[in-house]
Amino acid sequence: MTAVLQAEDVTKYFAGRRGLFGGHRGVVRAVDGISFAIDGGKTLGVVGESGCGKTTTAKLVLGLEDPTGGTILFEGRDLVALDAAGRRNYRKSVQAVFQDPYASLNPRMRISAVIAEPLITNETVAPDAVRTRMLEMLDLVGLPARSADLFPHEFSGGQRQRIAIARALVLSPKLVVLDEPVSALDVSIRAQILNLLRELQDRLGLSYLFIAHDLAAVAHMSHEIVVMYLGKIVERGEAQALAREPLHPYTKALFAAALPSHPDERREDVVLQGGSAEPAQSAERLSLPSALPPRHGALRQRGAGGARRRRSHRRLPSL
Amino acid sequence: MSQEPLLSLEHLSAHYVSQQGTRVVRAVDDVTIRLGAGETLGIVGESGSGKSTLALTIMRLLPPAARIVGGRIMFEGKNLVDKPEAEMREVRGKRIAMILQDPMASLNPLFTIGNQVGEPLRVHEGATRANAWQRAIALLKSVRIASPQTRVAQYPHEMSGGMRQRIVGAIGISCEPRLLIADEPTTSLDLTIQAQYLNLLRELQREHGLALIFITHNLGIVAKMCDQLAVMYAGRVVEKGPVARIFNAPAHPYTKALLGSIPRMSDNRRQLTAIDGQPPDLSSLPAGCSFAPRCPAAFARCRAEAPPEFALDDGRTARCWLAAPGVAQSLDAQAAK
Amino acid sequence: MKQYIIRRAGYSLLSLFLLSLTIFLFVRVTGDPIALLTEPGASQDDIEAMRHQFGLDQPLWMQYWHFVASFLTGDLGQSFYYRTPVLDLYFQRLPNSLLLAAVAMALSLLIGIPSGILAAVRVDRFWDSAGKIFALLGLSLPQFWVGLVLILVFSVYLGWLPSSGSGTFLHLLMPAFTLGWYFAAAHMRMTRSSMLEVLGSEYVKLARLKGLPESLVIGKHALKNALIPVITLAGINLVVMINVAVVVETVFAWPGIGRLLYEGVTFRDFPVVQAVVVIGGSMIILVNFLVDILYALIDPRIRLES
Amino acid sequence: MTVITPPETATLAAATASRSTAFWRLKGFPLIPVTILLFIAFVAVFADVLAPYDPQIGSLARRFKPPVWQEGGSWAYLLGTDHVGRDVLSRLIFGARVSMIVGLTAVLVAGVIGTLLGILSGYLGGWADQVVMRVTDTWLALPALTFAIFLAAIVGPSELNIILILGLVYWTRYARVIRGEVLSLKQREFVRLAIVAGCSKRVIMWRHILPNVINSAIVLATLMLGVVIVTEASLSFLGVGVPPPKPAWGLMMADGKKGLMVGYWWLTVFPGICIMLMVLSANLLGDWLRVKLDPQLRQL
Repeated sequence: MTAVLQAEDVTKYFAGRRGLFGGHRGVVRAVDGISFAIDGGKTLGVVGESGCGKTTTAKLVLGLEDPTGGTILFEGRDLVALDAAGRRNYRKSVQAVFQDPYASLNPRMRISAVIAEPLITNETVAPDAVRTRMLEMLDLVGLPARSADLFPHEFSGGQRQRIAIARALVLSPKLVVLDEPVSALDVSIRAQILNLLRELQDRLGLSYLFIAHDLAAVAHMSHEIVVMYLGKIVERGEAQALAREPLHPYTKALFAAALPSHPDERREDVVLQGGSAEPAQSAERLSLPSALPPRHGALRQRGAGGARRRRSHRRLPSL
Repeated sequence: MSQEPLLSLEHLSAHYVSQQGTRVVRAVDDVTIRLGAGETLGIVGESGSGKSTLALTIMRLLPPAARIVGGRIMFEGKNLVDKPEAEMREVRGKRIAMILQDPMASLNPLFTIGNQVGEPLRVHEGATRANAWQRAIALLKSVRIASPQTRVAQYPHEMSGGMRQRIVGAIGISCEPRLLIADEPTTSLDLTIQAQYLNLLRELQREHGLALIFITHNLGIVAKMCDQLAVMYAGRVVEKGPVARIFNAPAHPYTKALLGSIPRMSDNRRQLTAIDGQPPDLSSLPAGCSFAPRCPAAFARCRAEAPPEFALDDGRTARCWLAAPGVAQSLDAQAAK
Repeated sequence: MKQYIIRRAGYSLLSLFLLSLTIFLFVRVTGDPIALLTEPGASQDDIEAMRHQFGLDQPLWMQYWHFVASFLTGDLGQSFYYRTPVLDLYFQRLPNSLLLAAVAMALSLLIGIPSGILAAVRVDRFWDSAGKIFALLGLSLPQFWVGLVLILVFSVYLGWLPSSGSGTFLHLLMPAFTLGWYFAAAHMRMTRSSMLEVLGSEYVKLARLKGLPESLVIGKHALKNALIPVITLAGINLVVMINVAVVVETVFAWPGIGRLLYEGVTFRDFPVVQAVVVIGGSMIILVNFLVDILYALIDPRIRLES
Repeated sequence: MTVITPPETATLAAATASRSTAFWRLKGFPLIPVTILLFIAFVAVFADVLAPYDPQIGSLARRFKPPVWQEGGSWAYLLGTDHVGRDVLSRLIFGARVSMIVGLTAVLVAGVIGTLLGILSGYLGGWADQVVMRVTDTWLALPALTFAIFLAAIVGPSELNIILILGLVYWTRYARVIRGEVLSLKQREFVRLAIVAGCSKRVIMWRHILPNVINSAIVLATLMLGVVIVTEASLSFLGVGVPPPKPAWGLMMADGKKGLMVGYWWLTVFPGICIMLMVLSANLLGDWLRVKLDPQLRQL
């Protein structure tokens, strides 16, 4: 079985902003040689802290940014080499749900128009077929049909996120990029949306690229997890195994910093404790132990023991 | 718990009234909480549950539209509700300190760190400029800021985010308060920085014997930091008690559902127990228990009559008819029929 | 920092270029420039001579080059009416304009800042509403209407103040008030919104949580932050005042730059009109540049952002 | 007092926000300003029917007649006559037409140019943006009235020219504000989702950007109406606006100014009141709209 989406050594560099009189600034390596693959019907979780490149990764997959280097393969074909029809097909196959349910829906469009827009834009469908499909989607995400004629401001955050999901699924995509889909929602609503996403995956065989800073949510949702740090993937592995037994020092630190889900799991803060002499400007960013080999060791493959569900053919770049 | 609690809220209510007086938002409604010296209390609730208003109520810094409509705030044996503003000012920053949601924006960009850290000392203890400056340096040292002598003369923009948090912490403890309230202290922070900050707060608590109140929507913070927990829903405390007991066996259906709805690292791809429906609008609460419309265990009485706080055997209370003495048995009996 | 100044300077130079281009093109494109550049009633021969003298028979870019070059050398042409170099006229009038602007600015700050603070601190109460009405009137009433009503009351009926001209302090009062009111309204609005923003900031909340008395919260923590944008605006407005006093100076016959512009228009003295506009625009571009630099010096965050 | 607002209770926070940031907030709909504007519009439309006399023809025999309630006034000339014996009331009525036509058209011209350029420059970015923004910056550096006087001096006075001049001077205000809004809209997730859905730039600007800035454009237009009317009146007052003998309010005041010192107050006061009422009404309506339609513009 081939992966739905495969990224090989993908990089994205941003030049510092150059205005009319702006000098050239240093290059920001937002994404720096990452490789991953998402299988059909599976979820790949991406975790990391702000500035680690996870959002840029999402933009690259969605075609909102073009990679500086490397290749992204969709169903085995290189995106760059796609012809117009292939690109359209890609557009239809990869959709997204974003973090902020209040910014995700155009406040001036009725829900029916919001959901139908991808359909109308990409296919020639008769109006009543569009309507039927749209109502189908509303039903799928658990909203009543009368929602169609309302405007976004008439819905709560959780309901809006359902609408955003309905819109993302209207073209029957193969892959949905979920960029922090529940972090703006109330605690009691999060589980509704996570359950819905899981249910839709099982029902429709969707693949997810799930990006979040909530480690437990990612571990819960994903089959496989990649951990990003400063634009690089520092660790990847089967979700449970990685969460239980992180190998890379950064992953260890990250999971150690995660909050417990029960008072009994309280750890007495193994890491990050000892910094009495804080270096001048590095408080935000945990500095990695210098013992870490800079490049080749940066990505460790998990031992076979911890990866029961790991697929054997997964390639890792230039070890 | 000591005989005389440090802070004791007794049937405290604070409401917002709209300008026309037509809409009343019961942001804090009949809240009773006790907190002993040196204890850590977590107040958990979703947005709109009234938890931040509760913190402002304790500080007596409610916005103009809101006011305390009933109850008492007993702190060190005195009722804060009756205190004139001038006396209240001596409590703020000196006996009770508070840390805000965004530690990054809490420092005034135009004044030096030393000026801002020393300010409570000058106001509350009448310290001289030079004395406040020296003590500010000591305070910076105590929150583990390297080279405090130079840092003290610098401006906030010269500090990293982590340092600014520590400085805000230093301001909080400057007058050796008895109680520190932290309102969503880590919402906007990355995981590793969040952990650093929480650790700092815990150390300060240990060193200075502070009582701490964490106001948060994050049960993880409670699990990590707190001894006592109060769960708020729609302006009311629906359940409170020792953290471990509540996590092990929640009494209120809302607490139970909340705990079940949170994904855990260990149980991959288990179906989460979602809470159906939406949190209620505080200005038009349902009759009876405000959780009843979403409650899986609700019965007729829940929709008609709001439950009072029932004390459970193990030092807990719950606002739920299921916790009323005898109700569970009679329900079982009904089910048996 | 150096890079920032260079970039800002670049933008300002570009603005100056666009300004000259705008002036140049509008004169050339709309109608016959010769009709503007020669004196009214000039003979056909004179016109031909002028056409040659102004280089209007040359290609457009050459004309533009001459236009810029003469401006850069301080040659703003000759006034048709006064028969003196325009630049001389300009500098003759400038002190009067500066005096008027300075007094008007002082008035506007004295009124605008305290009332803005009061309105923000007492938001939605009496003083806020009173301030709003004052500001609304200041920004809505045409200056010539305010000026004429003042003349009617203080000169015609009461006879206290001279209705026009210059020379004494009494002459200055009405024009300064008329000009200053509009800016007082602007400064009040700015103070109020800036103050409200600061009062809502986290650091003011923290100041209250520290238990500081209200006088310290507002006087120390809020005011200093809130006044920075107001003072900046006032700095720019001082220059703006020199250039927008046309109506006020016309109503009160105050011999400043605005009056010069009015005379230029009435006497069809185009070189004067053109000079006033070009110098005014350049002045404001320059002041904006200086303010940018000053801001960057005060607040290092600005440098980092842009 | 205190300004700490609770981060929760969203509904209330919104109410408190509008409390503190709305500048000229009014309780409810601005009935009186709208009535005044509608009345002026009505007078402008039916000027021919309403005006008792021809506004441009007078008789030297009845110069400087005062209003009816003053000694020497007569019912025939309710608000008196001017220096060439023209009926002031009739001139005011036709003046309303001039103000309405010039004000509305100029606002429309400026609004359409400014909004379109603002959207294009904000959404497309790059060189288009640089050019539009540099021009906007430069033109905003020129005081509006000075710029308008300069243009009027070039093209000569006429009603059409005034409209074009005001449109040309004021489009930059729209462009600046609209561009700012577009820049923030561009970052909103629904625009990114539209790109993901395969919408073209044209469709995004038309369907997702324009409807979301149109409110701001309307609010701006209402506020600009006052500004434009004052500018038109000022130009007419200075003699480079609407050419005589057309009855523009500003022009009437300029004419009346000469009589002021000898007590012919009605020649300046009445047109002044008309201008003031119209401008105040437009501003009050604009402020109400701003709070009503567009919370982002409250600080404008």
